[in-house]
Amino acid sequence: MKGLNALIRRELSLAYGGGGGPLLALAFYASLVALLPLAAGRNPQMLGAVGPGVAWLGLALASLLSLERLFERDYEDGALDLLAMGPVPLEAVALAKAGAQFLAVNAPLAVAAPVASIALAAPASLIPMTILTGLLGGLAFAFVGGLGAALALGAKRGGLLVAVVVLPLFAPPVIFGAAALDAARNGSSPVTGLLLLAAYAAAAVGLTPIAMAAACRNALD
Amino acid sequence: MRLPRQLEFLSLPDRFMAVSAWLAPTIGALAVLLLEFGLWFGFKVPPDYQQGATVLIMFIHVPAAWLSMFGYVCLAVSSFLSLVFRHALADAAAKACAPLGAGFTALALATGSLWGRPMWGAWWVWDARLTSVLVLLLFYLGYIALRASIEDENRAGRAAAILALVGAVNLPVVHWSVNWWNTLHQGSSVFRVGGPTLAAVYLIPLLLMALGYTAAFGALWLVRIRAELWRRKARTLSLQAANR
Amino acid sequence: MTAADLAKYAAFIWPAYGLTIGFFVWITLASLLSSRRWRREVERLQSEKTREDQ
Amino acid sequence: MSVKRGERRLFEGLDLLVQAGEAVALTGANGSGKTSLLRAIAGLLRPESGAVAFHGPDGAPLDPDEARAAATHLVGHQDGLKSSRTAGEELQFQAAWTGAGPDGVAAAIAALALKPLLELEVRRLSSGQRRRLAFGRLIASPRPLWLLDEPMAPLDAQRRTQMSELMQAHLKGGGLIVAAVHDPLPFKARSLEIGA
Repeated sequence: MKGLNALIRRELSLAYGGGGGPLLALAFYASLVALLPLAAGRNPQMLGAVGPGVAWLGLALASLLSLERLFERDYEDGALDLLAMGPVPLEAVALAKAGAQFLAVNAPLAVAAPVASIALAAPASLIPMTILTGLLGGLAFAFVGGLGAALALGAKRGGLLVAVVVLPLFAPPVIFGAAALDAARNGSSPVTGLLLLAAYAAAAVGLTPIAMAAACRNALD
Repeated sequence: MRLPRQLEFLSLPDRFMAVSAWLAPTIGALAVLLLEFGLWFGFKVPPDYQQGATVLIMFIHVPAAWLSMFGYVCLAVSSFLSLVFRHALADAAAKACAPLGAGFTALALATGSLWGRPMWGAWWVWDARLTSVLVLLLFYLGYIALRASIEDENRAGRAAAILALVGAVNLPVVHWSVNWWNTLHQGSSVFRVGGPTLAAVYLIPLLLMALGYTAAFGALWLVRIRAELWRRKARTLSLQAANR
Repeated sequence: MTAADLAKYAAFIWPAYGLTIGFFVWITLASLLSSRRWRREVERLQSEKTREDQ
Repeated sequence: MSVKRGERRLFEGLDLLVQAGEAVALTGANGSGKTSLLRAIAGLLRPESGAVAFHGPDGAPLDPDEARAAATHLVGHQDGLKSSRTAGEELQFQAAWTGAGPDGVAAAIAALALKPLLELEVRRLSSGQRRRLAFGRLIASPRPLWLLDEPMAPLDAQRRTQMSELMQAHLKGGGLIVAAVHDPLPFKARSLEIGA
């Protein structure tokens, strides 16, 4: 267990330390949200209708940003060999890495999301739901995104490839989150959307580490 | 003493090459036959009371949409065999299958849009079925992109196989979630495709066309696998020549 | 199905059929040609190999 | 065992038995498969045919995965060190990851004279210093089997003698070493030509 703790601490320090950690994703998210009114006009009715959806989609896109380096960095400098021969199976390493990605990128994004949706004329009552869907959705985006990062190991132009590989897999969580937000906005019960989103996130956390480990072993082979 | 040329040639997975040599043209011929009958019957059906003659487009749209899903099943099965049993032939089959499946998916979207245009007055409507076929196309493109951007062929094959299996697990979820999403935004799409409401007279040509499409897919897939195996054989030979 | 029925939606039926036939022709040709190309390549490399071995 | 990389078979019919206290030097041209053999023993690379078996001191067969996770060290070409972190942090992580206690870390710092490097960021270290730092985990958590990929390459003469002393001490203590080398090891070791 000591090894796993050391790994989690290391992953967190790498995620928060190098490359500005959440700053990069937050800056991207903010600029995306800022550009919407410039592109689509600013009258509150239109913004109010489109705003939460765009804020939610922005969350998914922003979580793609620092994914490429999740495994690539260790793969390039030989640390992945060490991690593959460690005291815990590679699946646990993948879980720790994706978890650190969630804490370093998706969680801060979820906390910042209300600011974005307010800016896009969403009612203030939507804030708790925005954070909740941001956290649950963030979990799904981090783990499915981590899978894309592992699959793209050793490929050229990895960042773009991760997006192309991963975005189709984002369809269900995006639908569920948007449905929950929509329901909350017009007063009906967001429970179904949230439950579905939570189910998808749980499946992602449970299943993707297996595929991530297989992808890493494939890249090391 | 060197192997005579024929035996040398058979060093490929010979049983497959020998079998597919006659199987591919046979299935191809069968496909042509089925498609001819399908079209012949098709153009004899009465116009639909609602859709008029555009029901003819259904005969080429529905089989293409069916093939887009069937193609992904083939891709997932060959990926599973290649990943779990490290079967080189299955890997070649998966690589050969993806562009084919993507092609038929794109065809399904194009014909679907042409079919929907007179009904809905728009070239593209976010109808549940068309949307999940579109996401399926994105899965194909993700597979092809992943496989194309990793140089080492063996590693690319295995990474893409993992993605295909993850995709196969996710597709039912995507399909269900898009349908659920459709019920939330119940738009104007009253457009019913296939299913019990279809008049019997349309079923025969539709079935013939679907079988014809599937046979064509099978024949093309075999041809593409043969091409892939020859390409690999040529690469091995040229590598050996370089090292001699 | 009479000619009149067809004419009404001709602008959608024929492009759809044209597209489908075009796709089938293109994909069949592409597959057959690439299969033949690589088969020729293998035979060329093998004949080179046999010439070198003698 | 035979290993194939893409279309090229690197070596076949390779049979290697390493006893306790023995060192094997893998020689051969670059790309001949020395690194691949080390990675195959470490379980990272899947050989085309053949297998790696581990036996305990009493000769009883061990489960390969366990043996690799608990009784094997691999130091490859790259040192697996994060350039943005300090040498001390990296040593702490590598020691904890391989199950070493604080005294193990102290022993490693002493044996490899890492004291002056600890505060420096890894990016500032020379390749020789990085190699010594990567060696830290071998001293910090003692394990019988060392798989070393050109251990001496980046070291200067003085560090080389120090490294070979550590390796000889390891052998004397009943350890095993399989090292891919260009110039022969400065102590008695069986040599094996790869891809001849």
